[in-house]
Order: sequence, then C-alpha cells, then structure tokens
Amino acid sequence: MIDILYFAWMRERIGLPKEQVETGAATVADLIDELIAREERYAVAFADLRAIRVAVDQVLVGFDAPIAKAREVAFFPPMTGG
Amino acid sequence: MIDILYFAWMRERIGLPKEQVETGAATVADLIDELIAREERYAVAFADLRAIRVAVDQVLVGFDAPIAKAREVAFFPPMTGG
Amino acid sequence: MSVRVQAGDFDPAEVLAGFGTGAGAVVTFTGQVRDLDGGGLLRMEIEHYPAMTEPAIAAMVAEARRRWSLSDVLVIHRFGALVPGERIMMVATAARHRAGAFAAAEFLMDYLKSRAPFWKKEITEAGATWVEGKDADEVALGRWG
Amino acid sequence: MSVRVQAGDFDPAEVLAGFGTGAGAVVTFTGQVRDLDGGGLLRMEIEHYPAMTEPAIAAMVAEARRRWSLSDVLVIHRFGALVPGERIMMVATAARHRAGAFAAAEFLMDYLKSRAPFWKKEITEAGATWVEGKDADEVALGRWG
Repeated sequence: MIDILYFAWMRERIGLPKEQVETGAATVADLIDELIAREERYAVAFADLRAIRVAVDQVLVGFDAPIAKAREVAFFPPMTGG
Repeated sequence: MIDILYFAWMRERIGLPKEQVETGAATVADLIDELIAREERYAVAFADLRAIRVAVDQVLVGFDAPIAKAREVAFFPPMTGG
Repeated sequence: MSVRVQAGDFDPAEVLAGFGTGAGAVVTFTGQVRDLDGGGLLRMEIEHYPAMTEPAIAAMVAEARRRWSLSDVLVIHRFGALVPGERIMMVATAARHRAGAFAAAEFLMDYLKSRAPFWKKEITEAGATWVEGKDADEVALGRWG
Repeated sequence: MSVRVQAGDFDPAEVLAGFGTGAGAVVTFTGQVRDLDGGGLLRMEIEHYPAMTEPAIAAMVAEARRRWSLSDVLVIHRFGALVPGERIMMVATAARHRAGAFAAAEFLMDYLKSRAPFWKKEITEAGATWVEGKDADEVALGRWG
C-alpha cells in the first residue's frame, strides 16, 4: 500500500487530496500508467506530464524514480512559493 | 575667494576642516599646486593624489575640473560609507 | 537557523529581534500579496504540502549555509487565505559583509519560488485561477549552478 | 522617496511603517558596526560632508529609480560615534517583483559604500585608524556599467 497525495489543480482534477493504492509499480512512471488506466479523471489530470512535478517521500524526483520502498508519492503542478 | 574643505585624514594632516583662499587657479590641479607650494603640511597631505578624491561645489570631479566659478572645493580620501 | 511555516501573520520587528547580532550585514526580503494589474483580487489562497514544506526549506537553508558564511538565517512562509497587502513570507540573512547576505537572500528566494511546495490561487469575482510557475523563475534558478 | 542623514539611531519598524504598501517585494539592507576580527573595537566614528551627503544620496536614488521601477525607496545613514552592534545605516526598496527590489538595493549599497561622502574611523585602546576603501568595492561598482 502506498499513499498518493495530490495538490493544487491536481487535487481538484482528481477530486481528492489523498488516497491509498495497492500497486506493484516499480517507478513513478509505472504508477502514473496504472492510474491513467483506472479512470478518465486520472487520464485528464495526467495528460501533460511537463506540467506535473512529483515528490517521493517528500523529496522532488523525476518520473523514472523507483517507488518500490516508497510510502508516499505526491503529484502537483510547478510550485509557486515566495 | 574660495572655500576649501578637508575631511578624514586630509583634515587631520592639514590641521583644519576649512579655510578660505584667494586663488587664480583654473583647475583643481592648479589649486593643489598652489597649496603644496605654501607649506610642508600641504605637500605631505597631497603627496599621493591616487589616495585623494575631490568635490567641487559638492559634486565629485577629476583633478582637471575647472574651478573658476566654484565656491567650494573639498578634498578627502576614498569614501567609506554603507 | 529558523524556518517557520504558519497560517497566521507575523510581526517583522518581533521575528527579527536579536537577529544578526554581531553581523555587519542583514538583508531581508518580504513578499506581499499584490493586487492584479486591473485590480479585483479578493484573496489569495496558498496551499502547501505540510510534511514536505519545512524539510524542503531547511534543505535550501543548509545549502545556502554551505555556499556562504552566514551567522543567521530566517525563513517564514504563510499559507491559507490572504488579502492584498498582507505579508506572505520573509527571508532574512546575516553575514559579515553585504555580498554574502545579499547573495544568500536571493538564492533562497529563487529556490522558495519554484522548489518549495506552495501553490497560490487567485480569487476574484470572476472565479479562481491557479498561479502558474514562471519561466523567469526557472531561469533565475539556473544562475546558481 | 526618503533620504535621512542623522546622528541618532532609528527604529526599523518605525521608519518602515507604511513602506512598500501595494508592492509585491520589499528588500531591506541594514549595516551594523562589526567588532574587529580580534575584538577590541571601542567605537566607530563616522564623519561626513553635510552639504554634499543628502544631495549625493538623492542622486543615487534618482539613478536607481531610472533603472528599476520602484514604488518606494528609503535610505538612512548615521554619522558620529557608534559602538559595536549599533545600526549604521539602512536601505529599503519596494517593487512589483523581487528582481528589481534586490537589484536596486544592491546598486544603492555599492554606491553608498564608495560614492557617498562618509568616512569611518575605528577607535581601539591602541589608537585610531581610518577605514580604507576596498578594491572590492570599486569592483562592485563596475558591474552597474
């Protein structure tokens, strides 16, 4: 089981801030493929990966990052702090 | 008559903060030559012009600046504000 | 070193009391909610990623300390709903000389802008719009190598 | 725009009250009297050229405003005898975005350092020494073209 978090318009498009999923995905990219296959709203939210950032266990990573030992994966648009 | 002002170690070496002089000097450089000719302490104070800055009527200028119409000439070391 | 992520406002004088004692140079940056060009901003809503925000900022501060000799660093960032004119965040740096204090403050601002997990949404009568990351912000990051 | 040259201390919170209202970015730089590397600084004496100081700083501020779009600028510089830890001066700039506010503050600091008519003298038990202008300060000026 892995926690998936969504922020900003990712949260709005997916329709929830957090969910737990059972997955055998090896990488973030694999996990995204699984989500997209589940429901249309995921396909819409993940349509343009250039507009999405990902953090695994609270650290920014690339889409090829492994998640076998991860507890938490978060998806969100580019950050706008400051 | 022109007012001559001295600041920081120029003031200390000349021994006064301000004096009035009668001069026909056309430029700052000419004025310095006149002062150096007057007394040893001026020769000492003006020994190294690279270490001296000059303002004519409160504006930083070069040693070749004209002073025919000036009311106030100030000599001082490089500034250390901030 | 101090990193604070909070919903409430802060008093610059209070949070800077004793900051930079003994330093020659103290630089502060304060970000404030600016109205839209044509006016009409009702409020800005700032969302963040609680588990990640403080560690991410602390890592930026640690990197700034590796690059410059800083005697003090402070980062405060708010989240929640803010109206135009309100303080959003502040960065303060203290160093012996001005160059290090300025560089570290700019470095931290560039990283906070596009690497700290905050998202801003602008609310007007017409609706809500998520603020988009600017290309200029990515360019700014590039100068730190 | 405000330029103040004064012997007395100033309260940053007080002088910044209302500063930068409506701006997105406010940058401040505060210079403080730093003790000597080995300690022993009794006081710093700052001499200035009263008739020139404010006009010279005002000209720097005007130049900063020509280069960047600033909604507010403040420069305060003290003279007289100060002890380690005391505030010497402050520059504050306000602009829509952070780049202009940072650049203008650094520009003003670089010019104040070597073009505003102030001279610092360090007093220790051993005697008094005039602070020398640094080559690095002239180099810093060079970057503004």
